Amino acid sequence: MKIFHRTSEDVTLLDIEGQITIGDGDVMLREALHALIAGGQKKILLNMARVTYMDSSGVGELIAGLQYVQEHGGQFKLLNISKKIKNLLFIAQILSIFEYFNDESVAIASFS
Amino acid sequence: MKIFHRTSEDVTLLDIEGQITIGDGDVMLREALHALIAGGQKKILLNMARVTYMDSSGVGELIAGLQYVQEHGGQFKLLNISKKIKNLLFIAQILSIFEYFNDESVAIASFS
Amino acid sequence: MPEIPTQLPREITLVEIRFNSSLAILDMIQPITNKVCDQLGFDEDSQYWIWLATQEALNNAIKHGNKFDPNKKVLFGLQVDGGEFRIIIQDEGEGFVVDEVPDPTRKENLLKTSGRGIFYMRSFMDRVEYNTDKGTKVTLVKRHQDES
Amino acid sequence: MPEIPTQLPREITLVEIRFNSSLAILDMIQPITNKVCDQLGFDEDSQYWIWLATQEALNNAIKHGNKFDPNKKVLFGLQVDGGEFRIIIQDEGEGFVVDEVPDPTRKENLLKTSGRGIFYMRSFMDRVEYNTDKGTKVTLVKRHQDES
Ligand SMILES: Nc1ncnc2c1ncn2[C@@H]1O[C@H](COP(=O)(O)OP(=O)(O)O)[C@@H](O)[C@H]1O
Ligand SMILES: Nc1ncnc2c1ncn2[C@@H]1O[C@H](COP(=O)(O)OP(=O)(O)O)[C@@H](O)[C@H]1O
Repeated sequence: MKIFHRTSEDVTLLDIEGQITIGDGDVMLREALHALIAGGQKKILLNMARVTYMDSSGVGELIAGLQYVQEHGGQFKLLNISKKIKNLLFIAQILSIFEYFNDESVAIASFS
Repeated sequence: MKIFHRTSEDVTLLDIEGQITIGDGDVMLREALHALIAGGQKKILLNMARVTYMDSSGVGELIAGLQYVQEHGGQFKLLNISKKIKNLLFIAQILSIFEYFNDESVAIASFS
Repeated sequence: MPEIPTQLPREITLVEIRFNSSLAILDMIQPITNKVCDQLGFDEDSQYWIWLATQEALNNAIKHGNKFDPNKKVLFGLQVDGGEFRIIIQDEGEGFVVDEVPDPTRKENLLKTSGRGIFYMRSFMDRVEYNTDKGTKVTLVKRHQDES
Repeated sequence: MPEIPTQLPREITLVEIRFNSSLAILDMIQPITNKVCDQLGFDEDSQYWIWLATQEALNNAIKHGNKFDPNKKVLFGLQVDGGEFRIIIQDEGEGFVVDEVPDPTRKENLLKTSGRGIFYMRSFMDRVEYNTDKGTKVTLVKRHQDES
Protein backbone atom coordinates (compact mmCIF):
# COMPACT_ATOMS: atom_id res chain seq x y z
CA MET A 1 0.00 0.00 0.00
CA LYS A 2 1.04 3.57 -0.61
CA ILE A 3 -0.30 6.71 1.06
CA PHE A 4 -0.08 10.12 -0.63
CA HIS A 5 -0.74 13.30 1.38
CA ARG A 6 -2.58 16.32 0.02
CA THR A 7 -4.24 19.29 1.70
CA SER A 8 -7.27 21.19 0.54
CA GLU A 9 -8.23 24.18 2.70
CA ASP A 10 -7.66 22.82 6.21
CA VAL A 11 -8.51 19.24 5.32
CA THR A 12 -5.80 16.62 4.96
CA LEU A 13 -6.51 14.14 2.19
CA LEU A 14 -4.87 10.74 2.31
CA ASP A 15 -4.92 9.07 -1.09
CA ILE A 16 -4.60 5.35 -0.46
CA GLU A 17 -3.26 3.15 -3.24
CA GLY A 18 -3.23 -0.63 -3.11
CA GLN A 19 -4.66 -3.02 -0.57
CA ILE A 20 -5.41 -2.72 3.11
CA THR A 21 -4.93 -6.19 4.52
CA ILE A 22 -3.19 -7.92 7.36
CA GLY A 23 0.51 -7.25 6.99
CA ASP A 24 0.06 -4.88 4.05
CA GLY A 25 -1.16 -1.41 4.74
CA ASP A 26 -2.87 -1.90 8.07
CA VAL A 27 0.07 -0.68 10.15
CA MET A 28 0.96 2.03 7.64
CA LEU A 29 -2.49 3.54 7.76
CA ARG A 30 -2.43 3.58 11.55
CA GLU A 31 0.97 5.26 11.64
CA ALA A 32 -0.10 7.88 9.10
CA LEU A 33 -3.15 8.79 11.19
CA HIS A 34 -1.17 8.95 14.42
CA ALA A 35 1.39 11.23 12.77
CA LEU A 36 -1.33 13.57 11.50
CA ILE A 37 -2.97 13.84 14.92
CA ALA A 38 0.43 14.37 16.55
CA GLY A 39 1.00 17.18 14.05
CA GLY A 40 -2.29 18.82 15.00
CA GLN A 41 -4.26 17.91 11.86
CA LYS A 42 -7.84 17.25 12.88
CA LYS A 43 -9.74 17.04 9.59
CA ILE A 44 -8.86 13.89 7.78
CA LEU A 45 -10.40 12.56 4.56
CA LEU A 46 -9.37 9.10 3.40
CA ASN A 47 -9.61 8.80 -0.38
CA MET A 48 -10.13 5.10 -1.11
CA ALA A 49 -10.64 5.42 -4.87
CA ARG A 50 -7.54 3.37 -5.55
CA VAL A 51 -7.89 0.76 -2.82
CA THR A 52 -7.98 -2.51 -4.74
CA TYR A 53 -8.69 -4.88 -1.90
CA MET A 54 -9.51 -4.86 1.79
CA ASP A 55 -10.03 -7.64 4.30
CA SER A 56 -11.29 -7.79 7.89
CA SER A 57 -7.98 -6.35 9.14
CA GLY A 58 -8.52 -3.36 6.87
CA VAL A 59 -12.03 -2.95 8.20
CA GLY A 60 -10.56 -3.06 11.70
CA GLU A 61 -8.07 -0.35 10.81
CA LEU A 62 -10.83 1.92 9.51
CA ILE A 63 -12.70 1.55 12.79
CA ALA A 64 -9.51 2.07 14.81
CA GLY A 65 -8.70 5.13 12.72
CA LEU A 66 -12.15 6.63 13.19
CA GLN A 67 -12.01 6.09 16.95
CA TYR A 68 -8.47 7.40 17.28
CA VAL A 69 -9.20 10.60 15.37
CA GLN A 70 -12.49 11.19 17.22
CA GLU A 71 -10.86 10.61 20.61
CA HIS A 72 -8.43 13.37 19.71
CA GLY A 73 -11.21 15.74 18.80
CA GLY A 74 -10.83 15.30 15.07
CA GLN A 75 -13.05 14.28 12.17
CA PHE A 76 -12.38 11.24 9.99
CA LYS A 77 -14.35 10.69 6.80
CA LEU A 78 -14.19 8.39 3.79
CA LEU A 79 -14.15 9.29 0.10
CA ASN A 80 -14.82 7.06 -2.90
CA ILE A 81 -15.37 3.72 -1.24
CA SER A 82 -16.03 1.00 -3.78
CA LYS A 83 -19.18 -1.07 -3.87
CA LYS A 84 -17.25 -4.02 -2.47
CA ILE A 85 -15.82 -2.10 0.49
CA LYS A 86 -19.22 -0.59 1.16
CA ASN A 87 -20.62 -4.11 1.18
CA LEU A 88 -17.98 -5.27 3.68
CA LEU A 89 -18.88 -2.43 6.04
CA PHE A 90 -22.60 -2.86 5.44
CA ILE A 91 -22.87 -6.55 6.23
CA ALA A 92 -20.75 -6.02 9.34
CA GLN A 93 -23.36 -3.37 10.28
CA ILE A 94 -20.80 -0.62 10.64
CA LEU A 95 -21.31 1.34 7.44
CA SER A 96 -23.44 3.82 9.37
CA ILE A 97 -20.66 4.78 11.78
CA PHE A 98 -18.73 6.30 8.87
CA GLU A 99 -19.40 9.48 6.97
CA TYR A 100 -18.63 8.76 3.34
CA PHE A 101 -18.73 10.73 0.08
CA ASN A 102 -18.35 10.21 -3.63
CA ASP A 103 -17.55 13.82 -4.45
CA GLU A 104 -14.34 15.33 -3.19
CA SER A 105 -15.51 18.95 -2.98
CA VAL A 106 -18.71 17.96 -1.20
CA ALA A 107 -16.62 15.91 1.23
CA ILE A 108 -14.26 18.79 1.90
CA ALA A 109 -17.09 21.25 2.35
CA SER A 110 -18.65 18.90 4.90
CA PHE A 111 -15.83 19.45 7.39
CA SER A 112 -17.01 22.15 9.80
CA MET B 1 2.75 -17.43 -28.54
CA LYS B 2 1.86 -15.23 -31.47
CA ILE B 3 3.25 -15.29 -35.00
CA PHE B 4 3.17 -12.22 -37.25
CA HIS B 5 3.92 -12.54 -40.97
CA ARG B 6 5.89 -10.01 -43.00
CA THR B 7 7.61 -10.17 -46.37
CA SER B 8 10.73 -8.37 -47.43
CA GLU B 9 11.77 -8.91 -51.05
CA ASP B 10 11.08 -12.63 -51.49
CA VAL B 11 11.83 -13.51 -47.89
CA THR B 12 9.04 -14.33 -45.45
CA LEU B 13 9.70 -13.04 -41.97
CA LEU B 14 7.94 -14.65 -39.05
CA ASP B 15 7.99 -12.41 -35.98
CA ILE B 16 7.52 -14.66 -32.98
CA GLU B 17 6.15 -13.17 -29.79
CA GLY B 18 6.00 -15.03 -26.50
CA GLN B 19 7.31 -18.41 -25.49
CA ILE B 20 8.01 -21.57 -27.45
CA THR B 21 7.40 -24.40 -25.03
CA ILE B 22 5.56 -27.68 -24.83
CA GLY B 23 1.91 -26.92 -25.34
CA ASP B 24 2.47 -23.25 -26.08
CA GLY B 25 3.80 -22.31 -29.44
CA ASP B 26 5.45 -25.53 -30.51
CA VAL B 27 2.53 -26.75 -32.62
CA MET B 28 1.75 -23.24 -33.88
CA LEU B 29 5.23 -22.76 -35.22
CA ARG B 30 5.14 -26.10 -37.00
CA GLU B 31 1.80 -25.31 -38.61
CA ALA B 32 2.98 -21.90 -39.76
CA LEU B 33 6.05 -23.40 -41.45
CA HIS B 34 4.03 -26.14 -43.12
CA ALA B 35 1.59 -23.56 -44.45
CA LEU B 36 4.39 -21.44 -45.89
CA ILE B 37 6.00 -24.38 -47.64
CA ALA B 38 2.61 -25.49 -48.95
CA GLY B 39 2.15 -21.96 -50.32
CA GLY B 40 5.48 -22.11 -52.14
CA GLN B 41 7.48 -19.82 -49.82
CA LYS B 42 11.01 -21.12 -49.61
CA LYS B 43 12.93 -18.34 -47.86
CA ILE B 44 11.96 -18.17 -44.25
CA LEU B 45 13.49 -15.97 -41.57
CA LEU B 46 12.37 -16.50 -37.97
CA ASN B 47 12.63 -13.30 -35.95
CA MET B 48 13.05 -14.36 -32.33
CA ALA B 49 13.63 -10.90 -30.87
CA ARG B 50 10.48 -11.14 -28.81
CA VAL B 51 10.71 -14.77 -27.75
CA THR B 52 10.69 -14.57 -23.97
CA TYR B 53 11.29 -18.20 -23.16
CA MET B 54 12.07 -21.49 -24.85
CA ASP B 55 12.45 -25.01 -23.51
CA SER B 56 13.65 -28.30 -25.02
CA SER B 57 10.39 -28.64 -26.93
CA GLY B 58 11.05 -25.27 -28.53
CA VAL B 59 14.57 -26.37 -29.44
CA GLY B 60 13.05 -29.50 -30.98
CA GLU B 61 10.64 -27.39 -33.02
CA LEU B 62 13.49 -25.26 -34.40
CA ILE B 63 15.30 -28.40 -35.53
CA ALA B 64 12.11 -29.87 -36.98
CA GLY B 65 11.44 -26.59 -38.77
CA LEU B 66 14.92 -26.41 -40.25
CA GLN B 67 14.72 -29.97 -41.47
CA TYR B 68 11.24 -29.58 -42.89
CA VAL B 69 12.08 -26.44 -44.84
CA GLN B 70 15.35 -27.89 -46.13
CA GLU B 71 13.67 -31.13 -47.21
CA HIS B 72 11.35 -29.00 -49.33
CA GLY B 73 14.22 -27.16 -50.94
CA GLY B 74 13.87 -24.04 -48.83
CA GLN B 75 16.08 -22.00 -46.53
CA PHE B 76 15.35 -21.45 -42.84
CA LYS B 77 17.33 -18.91 -40.83
CA LEU B 78 17.14 -17.30 -37.41
CA LEU B 79 17.19 -13.62 -36.52
CA ASN B 80 17.82 -11.99 -33.14
CA ILE B 81 18.24 -15.02 -30.94
CA SER B 82 18.84 -14.04 -27.34
CA LYS B 83 21.94 -14.99 -25.39
CA LYS B 84 19.89 -17.53 -23.46
CA ILE B 85 18.48 -19.24 -26.55
CA LYS B 86 21.92 -19.23 -28.12
CA ASN B 87 23.20 -20.90 -24.98
CA LEU B 88 20.49 -23.58 -25.17
CA LEU B 89 21.45 -24.40 -28.76
CA PHE B 90 25.15 -24.17 -28.02
CA ILE B 91 25.30 -26.58 -25.09
CA ALA B 92 23.16 -29.04 -27.03
CA GLN B 93 25.83 -28.72 -29.77
CA ILE B 94 23.35 -27.70 -32.42
CA LEU B 95 23.98 -23.97 -32.68
CA SER B 96 26.16 -24.61 -35.73
CA ILE B 97 23.38 -26.23 -37.76
CA PHE B 98 21.54 -22.91 -37.80
CA GLU B 99 22.34 -19.78 -39.74
CA TYR B 100 21.59 -16.85 -37.43
CA PHE B 101 21.82 -13.07 -37.66
CA ASN B 102 21.48 -10.00 -35.50
CA ASP B 103 20.82 -7.61 -38.38
CA GLU B 104 17.63 -7.93 -40.37
CA SER B 105 18.93 -6.48 -43.64
CA VAL B 106 22.05 -8.61 -43.52
CA ALA B 107 19.87 -11.64 -42.85
CA ILE B 108 17.58 -10.85 -45.78
CA ALA B 109 20.50 -10.19 -48.12
CA SER B 110 21.94 -13.58 -47.17
CA PHE B 111 19.12 -15.45 -48.85
CA SER B 112 20.31 -16.39 -52.33
CA MET C 1 10.26 -44.25 -1.15
CA PRO C 2 7.09 -43.60 0.83
CA GLU C 3 3.65 -44.02 -0.70
CA ILE C 4 1.93 -40.89 -1.86
CA PRO C 5 -0.35 -40.41 1.11
CA THR C 6 -4.04 -39.66 0.93
CA GLN C 7 -4.16 -36.80 3.40
CA LEU C 8 -6.99 -35.32 1.43
CA PRO C 9 -9.20 -37.61 -0.66
CA ARG C 10 -7.25 -37.72 -3.88
CA GLU C 11 -10.09 -38.25 -6.32
CA ILE C 12 -11.70 -34.93 -5.57
CA THR C 13 -8.66 -32.87 -4.59
CA LEU C 14 -7.44 -30.71 -7.45
CA VAL C 15 -4.45 -29.26 -5.72
CA GLU C 16 -2.96 -29.61 -2.25
CA ILE C 17 -0.30 -27.29 -0.90
CA ARG C 18 1.63 -27.64 2.35
CA PHE C 19 3.70 -24.61 3.33
CA ASN C 20 5.48 -22.98 6.24
CA SER C 21 3.52 -20.40 8.25
CA SER C 22 4.17 -17.19 6.36
CA LEU C 23 1.82 -14.57 5.00
CA ALA C 24 4.02 -14.34 1.90
CA ILE C 25 2.47 -17.56 0.62
CA LEU C 26 -0.87 -15.81 0.13
CA ASP C 27 0.39 -14.13 -3.03
CA MET C 28 1.10 -17.57 -4.46
CA ILE C 29 -2.13 -19.20 -3.42
CA GLN C 30 -4.37 -16.46 -4.80
CA PRO C 31 -3.67 -17.10 -8.52
CA ILE C 32 -4.20 -20.83 -8.01
CA THR C 33 -7.52 -20.28 -6.26
CA ASN C 34 -8.66 -17.79 -8.87
CA LYS C 35 -7.70 -20.10 -11.73
CA VAL C 36 -9.76 -22.93 -10.27
CA CYS C 37 -12.66 -20.53 -9.62
CA ASP C 38 -12.44 -19.50 -13.26
CA GLN C 39 -12.59 -23.07 -14.44
CA LEU C 40 -15.63 -23.69 -12.25
CA GLY C 41 -17.42 -20.77 -13.88
CA PHE C 42 -17.47 -18.37 -10.93
CA ASP C 43 -17.75 -14.77 -12.10
CA GLU C 44 -15.33 -12.05 -11.03
CA ASP C 45 -17.43 -10.90 -8.09
CA SER C 46 -17.81 -14.42 -6.71
CA GLN C 47 -14.08 -14.97 -7.10
CA TYR C 48 -13.42 -11.82 -5.14
CA TRP C 49 -15.56 -12.90 -2.20
CA ILE C 50 -14.33 -16.49 -2.30
CA TRP C 51 -10.76 -15.23 -2.13
CA LEU C 52 -11.65 -12.88 0.72
CA ALA C 53 -13.03 -15.80 2.74
CA THR C 54 -10.01 -17.92 1.83
CA GLN C 55 -7.59 -15.20 2.82
CA GLU C 56 -9.31 -14.72 6.18
CA ALA C 57 -9.00 -18.45 6.87
CA LEU C 58 -5.34 -18.53 5.81
CA ASN C 59 -4.58 -15.51 7.98
CA ASN C 60 -6.19 -17.17 10.97
CA ALA C 61 -4.27 -20.41 10.38
CA ILE C 62 -0.95 -18.58 10.21
CA LYS C 63 -1.66 -16.05 12.96
CA HIS C 64 -3.96 -17.63 15.55
CA GLY C 65 -3.29 -21.29 14.72
CA ASN C 66 0.43 -21.58 14.06
CA LYS C 67 1.22 -18.25 15.74
CA PHE C 68 3.62 -17.39 12.92
CA ASP C 69 5.87 -20.32 13.91
CA PRO C 70 7.78 -20.96 10.67
CA ASN C 71 8.27 -24.61 11.62
CA LYS C 72 4.56 -25.22 11.68
CA LYS C 73 2.85 -26.03 8.41
CA VAL C 74 -0.42 -25.02 6.87
CA LEU C 75 -2.20 -27.43 4.56
CA PHE C 76 -4.29 -25.89 1.82
CA GLY C 77 -6.52 -27.89 -0.48
CA LEU C 78 -8.99 -27.26 -3.29
CA GLN C 79 -11.64 -29.88 -3.88
CA VAL C 80 -14.50 -30.26 -6.29
CA ASP C 81 -17.16 -32.78 -5.37
CA GLY C 82 -20.82 -33.13 -6.31
CA GLY C 83 -21.39 -29.54 -7.33
CA GLU C 84 -19.48 -28.22 -4.34
CA PHE C 85 -16.24 -26.29 -4.42
CA ARG C 86 -14.40 -26.83 -1.15
CA ILE C 87 -11.42 -24.94 0.18
CA ILE C 88 -9.64 -26.60 3.08
CA ILE C 89 -7.23 -24.81 5.40
CA GLN C 90 -5.65 -26.76 8.20
CA ASP C 91 -3.12 -25.54 10.76
CA GLU C 92 -1.11 -27.14 13.53
CA GLY C 93 -2.28 -24.89 16.36
CA GLU C 94 -4.15 -25.64 19.55
CA GLY C 95 -7.59 -25.18 18.11
CA PHE C 96 -10.33 -23.07 19.68
CA VAL C 97 -14.02 -23.21 20.47
CA VAL C 98 -15.79 -21.72 17.48
CA ASP C 99 -19.06 -21.32 19.32
CA GLU C 100 -17.37 -19.06 21.84
CA VAL C 101 -16.24 -16.56 19.22
CA PRO C 102 -18.28 -13.38 19.85
CA ASP C 103 -20.74 -12.27 17.18
CA PRO C 104 -19.25 -9.08 15.69
CA THR C 105 -22.70 -7.73 14.79
CA ARG C 106 -23.89 -7.59 18.39
CA LYS C 107 -24.14 -4.04 19.63
CA GLU C 108 -21.33 -4.35 22.18
CA ASN C 109 -18.95 -5.70 19.52
CA LEU C 110 -19.69 -3.33 16.65
CA LEU C 111 -16.80 -1.02 17.41
CA LYS C 112 -14.23 -3.73 18.02
CA THR C 113 -11.32 -3.53 15.65
CA SER C 114 -11.06 -7.29 15.12
CA GLY C 115 -13.19 -10.41 15.20
CA ARG C 116 -14.83 -10.24 11.77
CA GLY C 117 -12.83 -12.89 9.89
CA ILE C 118 -15.05 -15.90 10.56
CA PHE C 119 -18.12 -13.71 10.16
CA TYR C 120 -16.99 -12.73 6.64
CA MET C 121 -16.20 -16.34 5.76
CA ARG C 122 -19.75 -17.28 6.74
CA SER C 123 -21.19 -14.30 4.87
CA PHE C 124 -19.51 -15.09 1.55
CA MET C 125 -19.52 -18.88 1.49
CA ASP C 126 -22.50 -21.23 1.41
CA ARG C 127 -21.13 -23.20 4.34
CA VAL C 128 -18.18 -23.01 6.72
CA GLU C 129 -17.20 -26.06 8.75
CA TYR C 130 -14.74 -26.09 11.63
CA ASN C 131 -13.01 -29.14 13.00
CA THR C 132 -10.63 -28.54 15.90
CA ASP C 133 -9.83 -32.11 16.93
CA LYS C 134 -6.24 -31.56 15.94
CA GLY C 135 -5.11 -28.11 15.00
CA THR C 136 -7.87 -26.25 13.23
CA LYS C 137 -9.33 -27.40 9.94
CA VAL C 138 -11.67 -25.00 8.18
CA THR C 139 -13.70 -26.11 5.17
CA LEU C 140 -15.13 -23.32 3.06
CA VAL C 141 -17.88 -24.52 0.76
CA LYS C 142 -19.44 -22.85 -2.27
CA ARG C 143 -21.85 -24.47 -4.69
CA HIS C 144 -21.01 -24.08 -8.37
CA GLN C 145 -22.88 -24.52 -11.66
CA ASP C 146 -20.52 -26.93 -13.32
CA GLU C 147 -21.64 -30.29 -11.88
CA SER C 148 -18.48 -32.13 -12.87
CA MET D 1 -8.85 -36.31 11.18
CA PRO D 2 -5.75 -37.92 9.73
CA GLU D 3 -2.29 -36.89 10.85
CA ILE D 4 -0.46 -34.45 8.62
CA PRO D 5 1.78 -36.95 6.86
CA THR D 6 5.49 -36.55 6.35
CA GLN D 7 5.66 -37.43 2.71
CA LEU D 8 8.62 -35.10 2.32
CA PRO D 9 10.79 -34.36 5.36
CA ARG D 10 8.90 -31.50 6.91
CA GLU D 11 11.77 -29.66 8.56
CA ILE D 12 13.45 -28.84 5.29
CA THR D 13 10.45 -28.67 2.94
CA LEU D 14 9.35 -25.11 2.32
CA VAL D 15 6.40 -25.91 0.16
CA GLU D 16 4.83 -29.09 -1.14
CA ILE D 17 2.22 -29.15 -3.86
CA ARG D 18 0.23 -32.13 -5.10
CA PHE D 19 -1.75 -31.55 -8.26
CA ASN D 20 -3.55 -33.33 -11.08
CA SER D 21 -1.54 -33.98 -14.24
CA SER D 22 -2.06 -30.83 -16.25
CA LEU D 23 0.39 -28.50 -17.91
CA ALA D 24 -1.78 -25.58 -16.73
CA ILE D 25 -0.28 -25.98 -13.26
CA LEU D 26 3.12 -24.81 -14.53
CA ASP D 27 1.95 -21.20 -14.58
CA MET D 28 1.17 -21.48 -10.89
CA ILE D 29 4.33 -23.25 -9.84
CA GLN D 30 6.66 -20.83 -11.61
CA PRO D 31 6.01 -17.81 -9.33
CA ILE D 32 6.42 -19.98 -6.25
CA THR D 33 9.73 -21.37 -7.48
CA ASN D 34 10.98 -17.93 -8.47
CA LYS D 35 9.99 -16.45 -5.12
CA VAL D 36 11.95 -19.09 -3.24
CA CYS D 37 14.91 -18.64 -5.62
CA ASP D 38 14.77 -14.94 -4.85
CA GLN D 39 14.84 -15.54 -1.12
CA LEU D 40 17.81 -17.84 -1.53
CA GLY D 41 19.72 -15.11 -3.34
CA PHE D 42 19.80 -16.62 -6.83
CA ASP D 43 20.18 -13.93 -9.47
CA GLU D 44 17.85 -13.56 -12.43
CA ASP D 45 19.93 -15.71 -14.76
CA SER D 46 20.19 -18.56 -12.27
CA GLN D 47 16.46 -18.35 -11.68
CA TYR D 48 15.86 -18.64 -15.39
CA TRP D 49 17.91 -21.80 -15.74
CA ILE D 50 16.57 -23.34 -12.53
CA TRP D 51 13.04 -22.81 -13.80
CA LEU D 52 13.97 -24.27 -17.18
CA ALA D 53 15.24 -27.45 -15.49
CA THR D 54 12.16 -27.54 -13.24
CA GLN D 55 9.83 -27.09 -16.17
CA GLU D 56 11.49 -29.91 -18.11
CA ALA D 57 11.06 -32.22 -15.12
CA LEU D 58 7.41 -31.21 -14.63
CA ASN D 59 6.72 -31.73 -18.32
CA ASN D 60 8.24 -35.20 -18.19
CA ALA D 61 6.23 -36.11 -15.08
CA ILE D 62 2.96 -35.03 -16.67
CA LYS D 63 3.71 -36.31 -20.19
CA HIS D 64 5.93 -39.41 -19.93
CA GLY D 65 5.16 -40.33 -16.31
CA ASN D 66 1.45 -39.77 -15.81
CA LYS D 67 0.72 -39.72 -19.56
CA PHE D 68 -1.61 -36.75 -19.08
CA ASP D 69 -3.95 -38.92 -16.97
CA PRO D 70 -5.85 -36.29 -14.95
CA ASN D 71 -6.46 -38.80 -12.16
CA LYS D 72 -2.76 -39.23 -11.57
CA LYS D 73 -1.04 -36.74 -9.32
CA VAL D 74 2.29 -35.00 -9.45
CA LEU D 75 4.04 -34.12 -6.22
CA PHE D 76 6.20 -31.03 -6.29
CA GLY D 77 8.41 -29.97 -3.40
CA LEU D 78 10.94 -27.26 -2.63
CA GLN D 79 13.52 -28.01 0.02
CA VAL D 80 16.42 -26.12 1.53
CA ASP D 81 18.97 -28.15 3.39
CA GLY D 82 22.63 -27.57 4.23
CA GLY D 83 23.34 -25.05 1.50
CA GLU D 84 21.42 -27.06 -1.08
CA PHE D 85 18.24 -26.01 -2.82
CA ARG D 86 16.33 -29.10 -3.88
CA ILE D 87 13.38 -29.33 -6.23
CA ILE D 88 11.50 -32.62 -6.12
CA ILE D 89 9.12 -33.79 -8.82
CA GLN D 90 7.44 -37.14 -8.41
CA ASP D 91 4.92 -38.77 -10.72
CA GLU D 92 2.81 -41.92 -10.61
CA GLY D 93 4.01 -43.41 -13.87
CA GLU D 94 5.78 -46.65 -14.64
CA GLY D 95 9.28 -45.26 -14.34
CA PHE D 96 12.07 -45.77 -16.87
CA VAL D 97 15.73 -46.64 -17.03
CA VAL D 98 17.59 -43.34 -16.95
CA ASP D 99 20.85 -44.88 -18.08
CA GLU D 100 19.20 -46.04 -21.29
CA VAL D 101 18.18 -42.53 -22.33
CA PRO D 102 20.30 -41.68 -25.39
CA ASP D 103 22.86 -38.87 -25.11
CA PRO D 104 21.48 -36.04 -27.28
CA THR D 105 24.97 -34.71 -27.98
CA ARG D 106 26.11 -37.88 -29.73
CA LYS D 107 26.46 -37.35 -33.45
CA GLU D 108 23.61 -39.68 -34.41
CA ASN D 109 21.24 -37.87 -32.04
CA LEU D 110 22.08 -34.25 -32.81
CA LEU D 111 19.25 -33.79 -35.28
CA LYS D 112 16.60 -35.51 -33.22
CA THR D 113 13.72 -33.21 -32.36
CA SER D 114 13.36 -34.46 -28.79
CA GLY D 115 15.37 -36.04 -26.00
CA ARG D 116 17.07 -32.97 -24.54
CA GLY D 117 15.01 -32.46 -21.37
CA ILE D 118 17.12 -34.48 -18.95
CA PHE D 119 20.27 -33.21 -20.65
CA TYR D 120 19.23 -29.61 -19.94
CA MET D 121 18.33 -30.45 -16.32
CA ARG D 122 21.83 -31.87 -15.87
CA SER D 123 23.39 -28.86 -17.63
CA PHE D 124 21.76 -26.25 -15.44
CA MET D 125 21.63 -27.93 -12.05
CA ASP D 126 24.54 -29.03 -9.88
CA ARG D 127 23.08 -32.50 -9.50
CA VAL D 128 20.10 -34.44 -10.82
CA GLU D 129 18.99 -37.62 -9.06
CA TYR D 130 16.50 -40.13 -10.41
CA ASN D 131 14.65 -42.69 -8.36
CA THR D 132 12.25 -44.92 -10.27
CA ASP D 133 11.31 -47.46 -7.60
CA LYS D 134 7.75 -46.22 -7.67
CA GLY D 135 6.78 -43.77 -10.35
CA THR D 136 9.61 -41.42 -11.14
CA LYS D 137 11.08 -39.08 -8.57
CA VAL D 138 13.51 -36.47 -9.85
CA THR D 139 15.55 -34.37 -7.44
CA LEU D 140 17.12 -31.25 -8.92
CA VAL D 141 19.86 -29.82 -6.73
CA LYS D 142 21.50 -26.41 -6.80
CA ARG D 143 23.91 -25.07 -4.19
CA HIS D 144 23.13 -21.61 -2.88
CA GLN D 145 25.00 -18.95 -0.95
CA ASP D 146 22.61 -18.51 1.89
CA GLU D 147 23.57 -21.37 4.25
CA SER D 148 20.36 -21.21 6.27
N1 LIG E 1 -7.13 -21.21 13.12
C1 LIG E 1 -7.37 -20.75 14.36
N2 LIG E 1 -6.72 -21.23 15.44
C2 LIG E 1 -6.94 -20.75 16.69
N3 LIG E 1 -7.83 -19.78 16.96
C3 LIG E 1 -8.53 -19.25 15.94
C4 LIG E 1 -8.33 -19.70 14.59
N4 LIG E 1 -9.17 -19.00 13.80
C5 LIG E 1 -9.84 -18.15 14.61
N5 LIG E 1 -9.47 -18.30 15.89
C6 LIG E 1 -9.99 -17.57 17.07
O1 LIG E 1 -11.21 -16.97 16.71
C7 LIG E 1 -11.15 -15.55 16.89
C8 LIG E 1 -11.97 -14.84 15.84
O2 LIG E 1 -11.38 -14.98 14.57
P1 LIG E 1 -11.80 -14.01 13.41
O3 LIG E 1 -13.29 -13.97 13.34
O4 LIG E 1 -11.11 -14.45 12.16
O5 LIG E 1 -11.32 -12.56 13.84
P2 LIG E 1 -9.84 -12.04 14.18
O6 LIG E 1 -8.88 -12.91 13.46
O7 LIG E 1 -9.88 -10.64 13.69
O8 LIG E 1 -9.73 -12.13 15.67
C9 LIG E 1 -9.68 -15.22 16.86
O9 LIG E 1 -9.38 -14.05 17.55
C10 LIG E 1 -9.06 -16.44 17.50
O10 LIG E 1 -9.12 -16.36 18.90
N1 LIG F 1 9.02 -39.00 -15.57
C1 LIG F 1 9.26 -39.88 -16.56
N2 LIG F 1 8.57 -41.05 -16.62
C2 LIG F 1 8.78 -41.93 -17.61
N3 LIG F 1 9.70 -41.75 -18.58
C3 LIG F 1 10.43 -40.63 -18.58
C4 LIG F 1 10.27 -39.64 -17.57
N4 LIG F 1 11.13 -38.64 -17.81
C5 LIG F 1 11.81 -38.98 -18.92
N5 LIG F 1 11.41 -40.18 -19.40
C6 LIG F 1 11.93 -40.89 -20.58
O1 LIG F 1 13.17 -40.34 -20.91
C7 LIG F 1 13.15 -39.84 -22.25
C8 LIG F 1 14.03 -38.61 -22.39
O2 LIG F 1 13.42 -37.53 -21.70
P1 LIG F 1 13.91 -36.07 -22.02
O3 LIG F 1 15.39 -36.05 -21.98
O4 LIG F 1 13.22 -35.16 -21.07
O5 LIG F 1 13.46 -35.78 -23.50
P2 LIG F 1 12.01 -35.80 -24.18
O6 LIG F 1 11.02 -35.54 -23.10
O7 LIG F 1 12.09 -34.73 -25.21
O8 LIG F 1 11.86 -37.17 -24.78
C9 LIG F 1 11.71 -39.61 -22.56
O9 LIG F 1 11.44 -39.70 -23.93
C10 LIG F 1 11.04 -40.73 -21.78
O10 LIG F 1 11.07 -41.94 -22.50
